[in-house]
Amino acid sequence: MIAYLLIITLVLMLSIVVGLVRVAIGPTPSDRMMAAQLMGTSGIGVILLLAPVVEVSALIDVALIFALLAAVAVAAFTRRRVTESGG
Amino acid sequence: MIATQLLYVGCGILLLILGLWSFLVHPPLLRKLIAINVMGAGVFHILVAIAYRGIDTPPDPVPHALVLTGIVVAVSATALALAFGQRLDRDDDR
Amino acid sequence: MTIIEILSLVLLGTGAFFFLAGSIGLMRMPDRFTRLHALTKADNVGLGLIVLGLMPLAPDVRDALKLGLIWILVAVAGATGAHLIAKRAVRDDGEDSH
Amino acid sequence: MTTLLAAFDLLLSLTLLGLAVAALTSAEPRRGVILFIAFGLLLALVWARLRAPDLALAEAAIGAGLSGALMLAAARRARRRRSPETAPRPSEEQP
Repeated sequence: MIAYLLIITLVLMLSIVVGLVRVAIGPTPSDRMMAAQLMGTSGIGVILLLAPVVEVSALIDVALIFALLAAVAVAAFTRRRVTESGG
Repeated sequence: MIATQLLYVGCGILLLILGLWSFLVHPPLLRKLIAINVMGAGVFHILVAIAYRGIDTPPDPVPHALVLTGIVVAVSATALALAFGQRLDRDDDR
Repeated sequence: MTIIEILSLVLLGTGAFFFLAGSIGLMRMPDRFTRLHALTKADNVGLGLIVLGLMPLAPDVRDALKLGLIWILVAVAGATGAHLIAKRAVRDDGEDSH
Repeated sequence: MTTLLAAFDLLLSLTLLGLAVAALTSAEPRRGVILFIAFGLLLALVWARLRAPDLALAEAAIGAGLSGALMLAAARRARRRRSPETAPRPSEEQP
């Protein structure tokens, strides 16, 4: 069971690496934001899957903070751009 | 367990060296701040790796307390440095 | 291995497949909108299936409810973010214009 | 299982180091800050794996979130100051 969870975790880490490559090569800021969103979601998944592996159930709270932070981050990036393009 | 500790301590040392190099080489204030933060992350990384005691035993709490204090101090120092930088820019413009 | 565990294994595997498909799409799709399409599948369906698969393994009911809350938060944030990104890309304003 | 855990550790460390190099070598300020925020999130992941959920929480909330927001504001200010009378949207985003 634990080994299976670790395999799933490895797949999600692969998805984080893909997001990192997208953030690095761009080409547009939209792509960077999308890749950041994918990295955040995969990070939440990895933390949730690690909770039974290392037997720390408090990790679910950490994932909750990650989810809140992702929402705030996307809103902050987009708001900044709208005000900037307005003037 | 020893192998895991070695891996993460080595990673922390590499982060420390990378941050130091970037701090010495790149002149802009923001890049120096990012470099200092990466250096601090390397130190925290080493401390947390030392506190690790295997996947089924609770870790050592003392380094964790040190790192928790360190994170807060690092954020405060970053904010102070950014405020100083803003003040310097404004005085340059005048 | 009980029937619940097998069910959760299948759900976790399907979720990982959606993440894999989403990241391949993000890498290989030709333009922004198709990439956004691939990303939202990984975000909503992938994490939803993984949360569903982890729920039976949670130690008590409170943790299972927290897992559900996380998924709702991520779904709302993902939908809002995808909408904002797509709106910016449609208007083609700012630095997106190339 | 030990092998899988070791593979996970290795992948996590390599990604963290790659992200650090990318953040430290990017010349454009805002991209560097975004990469630094991602670096903080991955650092929180490492600490979650090393059984330190309190540190992961603090790092994600204030290490990546708060100082990232402060640095983003500073990067925006620096950009506006560098080109005040040219185009209102300087396109320096060429990779």
